[in-house]
Amino acid sequence: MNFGRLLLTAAVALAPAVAVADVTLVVPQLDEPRTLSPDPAADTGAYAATSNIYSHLVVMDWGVVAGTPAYGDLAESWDISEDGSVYTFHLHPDAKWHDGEPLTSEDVKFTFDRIREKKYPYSAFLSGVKTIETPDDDTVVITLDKPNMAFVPMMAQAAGWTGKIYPKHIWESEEGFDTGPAVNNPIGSGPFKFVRWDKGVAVELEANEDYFRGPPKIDRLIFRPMPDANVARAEFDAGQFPHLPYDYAPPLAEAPALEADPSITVTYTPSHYSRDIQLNTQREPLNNLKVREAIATGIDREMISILGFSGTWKPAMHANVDTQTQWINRDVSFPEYDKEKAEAMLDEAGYPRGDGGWRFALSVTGPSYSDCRAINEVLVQQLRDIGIDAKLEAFDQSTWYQRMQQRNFDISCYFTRYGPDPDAYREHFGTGGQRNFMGYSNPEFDELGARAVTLTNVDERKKLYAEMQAMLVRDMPYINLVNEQKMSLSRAGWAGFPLMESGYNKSVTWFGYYAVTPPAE
Amino acid sequence: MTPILELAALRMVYDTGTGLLARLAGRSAPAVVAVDDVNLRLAPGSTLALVGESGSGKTTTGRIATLQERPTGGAVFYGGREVTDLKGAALKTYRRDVQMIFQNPYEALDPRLTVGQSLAEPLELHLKQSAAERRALVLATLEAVELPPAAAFAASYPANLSGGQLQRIAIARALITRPKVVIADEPVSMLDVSIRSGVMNLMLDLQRQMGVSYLYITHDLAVARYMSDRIAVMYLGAVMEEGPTETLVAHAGHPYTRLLISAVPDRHASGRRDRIRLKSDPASQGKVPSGCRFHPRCPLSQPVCATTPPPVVELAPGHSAACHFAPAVARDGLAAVHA
Amino acid sequence: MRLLRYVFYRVLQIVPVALIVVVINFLLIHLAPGDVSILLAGEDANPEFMATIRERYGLDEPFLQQLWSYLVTILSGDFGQSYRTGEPVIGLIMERVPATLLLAGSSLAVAAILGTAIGTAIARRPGSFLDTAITTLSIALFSIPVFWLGLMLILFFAVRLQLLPSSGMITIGGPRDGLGHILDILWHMVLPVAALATVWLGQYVRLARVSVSEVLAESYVTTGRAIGYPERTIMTRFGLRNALLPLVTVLGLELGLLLTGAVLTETVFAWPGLGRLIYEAILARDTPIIMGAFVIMSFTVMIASLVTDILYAALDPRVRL
Amino acid sequence: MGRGLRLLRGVVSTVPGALSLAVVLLALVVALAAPWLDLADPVAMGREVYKAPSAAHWFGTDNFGRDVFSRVIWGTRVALVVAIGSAVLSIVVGAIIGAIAGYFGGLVDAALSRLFDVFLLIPTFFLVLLIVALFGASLPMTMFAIALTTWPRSARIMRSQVLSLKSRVYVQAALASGASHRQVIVRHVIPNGIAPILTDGALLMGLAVLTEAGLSFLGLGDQNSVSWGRMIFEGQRQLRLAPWMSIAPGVAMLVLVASLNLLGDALNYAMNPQLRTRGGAPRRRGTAPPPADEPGEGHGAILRVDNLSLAYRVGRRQIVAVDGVSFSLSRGGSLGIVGESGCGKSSLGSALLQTVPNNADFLSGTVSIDGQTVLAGGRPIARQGRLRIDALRWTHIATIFQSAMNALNPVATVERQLVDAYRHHRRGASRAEARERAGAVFDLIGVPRSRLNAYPHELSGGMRQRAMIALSLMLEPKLIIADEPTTALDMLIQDQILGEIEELRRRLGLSLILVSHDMGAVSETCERVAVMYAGRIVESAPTSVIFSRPSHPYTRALIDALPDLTGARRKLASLPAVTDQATCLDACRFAPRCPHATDLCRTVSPPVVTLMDGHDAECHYAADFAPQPREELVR
Repeated sequence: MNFGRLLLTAAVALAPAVAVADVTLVVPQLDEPRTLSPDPAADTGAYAATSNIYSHLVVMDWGVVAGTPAYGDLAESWDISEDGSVYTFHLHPDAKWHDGEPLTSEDVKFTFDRIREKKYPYSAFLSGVKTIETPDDDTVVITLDKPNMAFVPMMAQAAGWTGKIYPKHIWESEEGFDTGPAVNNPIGSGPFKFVRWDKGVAVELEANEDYFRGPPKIDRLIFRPMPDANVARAEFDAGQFPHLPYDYAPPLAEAPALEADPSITVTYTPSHYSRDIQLNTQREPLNNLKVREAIATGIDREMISILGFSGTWKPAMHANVDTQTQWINRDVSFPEYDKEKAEAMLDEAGYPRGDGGWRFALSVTGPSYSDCRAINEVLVQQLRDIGIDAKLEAFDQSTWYQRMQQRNFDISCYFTRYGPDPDAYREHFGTGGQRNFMGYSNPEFDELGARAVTLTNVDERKKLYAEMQAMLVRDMPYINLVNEQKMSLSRAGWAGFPLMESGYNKSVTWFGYYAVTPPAE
Repeated sequence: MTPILELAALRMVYDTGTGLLARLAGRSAPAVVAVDDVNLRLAPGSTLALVGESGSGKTTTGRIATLQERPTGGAVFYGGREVTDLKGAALKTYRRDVQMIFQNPYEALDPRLTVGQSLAEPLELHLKQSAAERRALVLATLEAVELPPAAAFAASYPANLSGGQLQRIAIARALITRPKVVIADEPVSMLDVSIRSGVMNLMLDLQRQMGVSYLYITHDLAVARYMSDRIAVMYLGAVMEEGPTETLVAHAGHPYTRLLISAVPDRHASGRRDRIRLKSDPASQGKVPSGCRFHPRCPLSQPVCATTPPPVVELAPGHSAACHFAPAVARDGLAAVHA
Repeated sequence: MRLLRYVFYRVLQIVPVALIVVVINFLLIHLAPGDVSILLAGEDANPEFMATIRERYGLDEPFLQQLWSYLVTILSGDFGQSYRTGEPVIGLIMERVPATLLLAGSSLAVAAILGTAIGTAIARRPGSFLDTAITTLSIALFSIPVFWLGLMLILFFAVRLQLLPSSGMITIGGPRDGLGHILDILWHMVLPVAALATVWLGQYVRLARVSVSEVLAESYVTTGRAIGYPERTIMTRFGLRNALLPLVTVLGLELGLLLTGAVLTETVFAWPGLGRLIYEAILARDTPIIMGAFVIMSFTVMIASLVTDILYAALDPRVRL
Repeated sequence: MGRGLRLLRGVVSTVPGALSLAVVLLALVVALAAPWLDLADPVAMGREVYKAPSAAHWFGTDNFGRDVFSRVIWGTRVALVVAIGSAVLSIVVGAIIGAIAGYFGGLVDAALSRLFDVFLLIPTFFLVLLIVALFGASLPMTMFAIALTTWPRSARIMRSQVLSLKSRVYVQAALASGASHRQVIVRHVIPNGIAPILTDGALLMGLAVLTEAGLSFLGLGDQNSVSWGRMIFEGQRQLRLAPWMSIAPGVAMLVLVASLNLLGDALNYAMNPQLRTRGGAPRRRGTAPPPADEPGEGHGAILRVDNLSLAYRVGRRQIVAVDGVSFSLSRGGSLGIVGESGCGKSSLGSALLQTVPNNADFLSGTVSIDGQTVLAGGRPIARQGRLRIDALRWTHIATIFQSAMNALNPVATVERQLVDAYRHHRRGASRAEARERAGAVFDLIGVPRSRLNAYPHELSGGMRQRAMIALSLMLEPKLIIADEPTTALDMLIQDQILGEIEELRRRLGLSLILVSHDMGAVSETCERVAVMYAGRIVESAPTSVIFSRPSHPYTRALIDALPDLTGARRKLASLPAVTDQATCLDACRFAPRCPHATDLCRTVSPPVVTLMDGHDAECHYAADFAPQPREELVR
């Protein structure tokens, strides 16, 4: 008999007077937040909690794979001018701050202005904004300097991390979003209100009964930093929390057993991400295209899929993922695995096997996600098989990210995003793109990307994006490996988690728990 | 006649090594005066016995004589030359001439080396000889210390030998370089009674043959009498009395010497002696009593003894004692000064 | 009075040791590859922050001056800020101490009491089959990597049998106060304490066995037997009483080892203590926390050894000289 | 070389020692031979993932389809590289620095010792962790960091070795005979001092393996080598699917580390064999019921010993320490038992008290104390499960032990020990009564009562011995056995205490057995003397008789070997030393050393010859020697 259950039974037996018990949802997350103000800097630990505390202008969740590129959060709806350069957002009239103040268009303008002024990460998605106007409390008019078809989808997709709307009356007097008492005592307008943050233990939120979409079904939402997947898994098994996010997905080899368990719901969610490797094209010898091609030829994706993902993540041969049926160019592919050929290419590139059979040494790194770790393990072995003295280098998430930004790496596992709008290519591969750590710079590519985003005709856009994909395969700053497919677990009866279809378009963001419903009594 | 070895006004003070911290904490121990103004002369070919209890400074005196330790004050003369600060080759030569025998025979030899190897060591250090010459000398010395068959002993390891045999080998090692002086520190005290006498006799025989001088350190006055020509009695770092052996034993002028004599059981009669009850147990080296250092235990102690250090009184030529009442004690023994 | 003086003396002795620990830490930072200010400030720190750090630690000053400032900073309890959270290290560490104390303390109590009992029991028959067997077993026990033992316990009791919780200190959403809370914590403690205590048990069995049998060989024990005390009295009044002395000393000296075990155990069982903090700091390369933990642990061990020494002095009249 | 072999024999003579040595050697062989063994490539990945152990994969495969068995074997290599690397580094550095500290002493030593202290206090694992975290994780760095934290341990051992060797006579002798410091260190100090460091090396290796594993487990291991710690780290995530991934390397590590620790232990025991069996509680011996024909309390001699034999088991050998000893002691009488080291006199003392060590067996003998038999036919007498000797202890028979330094419990005051003993035997006696008695006893022996509150270590040697005497007198025993009560004391104190014992005996009418090596000490204290040689009483007689008419050549030699302070100086007699005292049973055991031995002595055991009432000697020629004056016998 499980002791916890015993306790619970005892508690229930002893307390019949308590009418309805609070519904508490505990969610594990990998990292501890640095702060609870996520806009000023990358802070992987802060996104989940703040996405439930703050609201956003427009948002997106995993429903994107079902075809919805973006939907409104604070914005009930929006109009786009004919030429695609003026966006008029109509805000939800009932939206209120947690301190009771009404939320107005001024708050949106204030937040966006400051983001642009301080060059916070979200400013990348506001770069084409010419003016922000607030004709009335519920209307925000954003004028772009040129048409941008990706404007709303990209804002929506980035809102999962940053682009929170901050209350003007709290922050106006502060220098930036990283100073003042509200940094770690956030006042938002989202479905949950901040209660407390026990450092190292948990961030605790409670239901916002005045939420403009109606109160959530969860009374208490707790985020527990838990760097260790085993622990998270054990706690899930022990019934400590009903949902095991994909970050903690157990080894895929366990899937059959889990699926057979009636008390567990296994959810697979394809995504618009791939797993790939970014190559630092500014470092010897990866600056040599021949070397990159040889590496691409030396990689056995099938083996990666089998060893890393029990064959469930399909190899990705093109410069896109399978969910992006509309945009994917299946005519250009990365080279097929051919070990001998890869070796020959390296010989040709001027890197014959030397001392100890090694051609050259390089390090392989990646984020701390278990899928990247698995890929790297296999990858290192495959690289070593073709005579590259590859070594693993592991860092925690934020350190890894810093090093990527500093372009202090050789090869890194990465997760390129191809949706919700194909304009994402520019972010990854455009010169100076936010996620272009490879140092890839191709003016032709940049030019095509810039043009494609302004086109309102879908077929024309498609053609340009096909061309861009061909360039990526040709220049090979990155090598696509496998299609991502999220696996997450939940206890039977629970619904509305962001990866579940029941959560699509309702959960608010990738990290949103607004749509979650507990099992019926 | 020039003494072969002379210790003049020797003084040895040990700083007990308490650090600054200890002193800050008030834990400093006073310096230990191990040897306090000791004057001794060893005539060539003779034996001087240094007698005393533990803490009397006799062993320290011996170590200074071999220059294993350098005195804090005073000087060591060898053959009339001062050697106190000898270094280098001169010191090595001195060491060849002044050897030492230690108390514990069981640790006397390196357990990893054969007896032959241990004996050859001083030869290798001091004499340029062929291996054959060296071996011949080793065997001859083993014969000399009455350990036949010499070859078998030379090949054996210390672990297989008895205490008596080991001490004979230790003596052999000390004498193999033909030294002029041997400092022997309680060489028989760890041996069984029936073995002791053999070792003592051996030492006497060798002295007769080689003319070596002994500084013989012992706690046992009877052993001292058996071995020596002269005796010096030490107590808490200082010499209490010194004189020709028989004179000193028969007419001791210091109460301490008298007490030592009375404490030696008569091994040949079963008669009972009258024991004198001592007033206290010995003081530690750390705090030497004022006045006469023996006065707290002395049965004859008078007020003057607590305040004034006694002079060295010459009782007869070559016989002196450091006691206010030395002549009386020499004459009447412990009955001398009854209040 | 003499005990007081002894205490004073021992406290004085700690000072240079503590200084050396801090100096070692300082040297490590300076010998480590990379700019010290980056190390202290974090890699993405902006130039202004780096400048503040350089000023605070006086990094532009001569080496000895730097050492001095560092000493002053550390000894005033300022261990810097965590890279990840920007929190003062000292606070982060202190928050975690109670959990570690609970885990390590309970394990130590179990191991020390049980180990001393078993060790004393086998010391009664040195060289017997039972003695050899248990001694060998106890050596095997303390040769077990504690984290591995933890995993095995989880595998068996939590995964296979589903009997006990495998991690954490409390049931989330469980009772937060009263008896229920205490029971809940106790329930979570079973496996980690079992792992830690098992390994330490080996240590204590052996220690007790060695020191008790050493004491039993002393002649005052023979005196006790000749006086006619029953063997039970001999064991307690003579054997254990005297054998406890070395045990207490070793307890103080081996605290570092014990803390090591605690850290690894906390890692396996996600026990929210110091070890867990260190583990997370390692994952994040949060050097200020690792360094702070090292210094604080060193100080802890020093203080513990001080306490055991004083305890020893109180137990053993011979020490107070 | 011989010593090494002996050590090896000592190690393999026990099961744990032999097993651990075998495991360590096997690990070495496996590690060296790994490349040539027919093993799967430890890093080669394959499609066969998560396969349970089978014939093809003995320990199964991991999540990448790698062969776990092969990885464990290759992991041995990493483990041993780390272990040997850090141990060697630690020992070399530690030995040199330790030797410097120990040899030069003074300030150098003080400074270095303080440094060792620091490292003793530092939680070293965290230092290693810090170093590896700061400088990057790699095998050489790991080894370096481990050695950095363990060298003080080697240094400390070397230092204490050097300190003890420095005062060793052969080192002093070498120095005194003119050898230089360097010569002495190279020739004598290092070769003799290295053994314990090497022994400790086994423990160091175990520690290093565990440390490396701990680091790997925290993710600070060398990312790119197959180490056991890393395998466990990786296996942790696969615990449900493939427990063998973490079980196999864990077991391997456990076995290797345990073997290293056991080996260190066995080496230690092989060097100090007595450590293994020392101490312990008295074992139960077969008992016998009280005989019917005993005189009973208050009747007969105070002590009667008949044909008492005691033997020690040492390894497989049996050493007879007391061999058929018979004597009796009249009430109020005193007997000195005299003999040289190893003659069995102390064993006899403890046999009478039944405080013999566990490896001693009573072969035969009957002992009765105050008319009550406590030993019959070599079996302790017990009634209703209680040993009879226990009832007599301290109330009838008490003892004064050889080394007073250790004969008193160091953690209790003298008074506490006296009071405890008193109240243990006088049930119902109040603490105050017991205190009063203790004070009275102190008065009796002339020690101020103020000293009662002292701890044993606060007393001088003489005082401590007096406290022991006081303890023995607490229950007014009828018989006291004093075993070398003055041996470690200075001459004047020795003399004092012997005098005090004698006086007390007379005053209190005690019976006394004084065990001593000193004929002289005994002569003045005891009425009778028994001389022991090789486990037997070879002569016993009233004291005056034994000095005037010694009838055994050994007795004569003992008397004549000691110099006198009175009379003419005469040449002392001496006996030859004999290394091996074992002689055949059918002979006089003194024959090999006896200057008068004849063929008869070497072939026939001598009878006990009674020369007069109360004077017996065990010699074929006792009757011939008895009338001769002493000096003439000895050449």
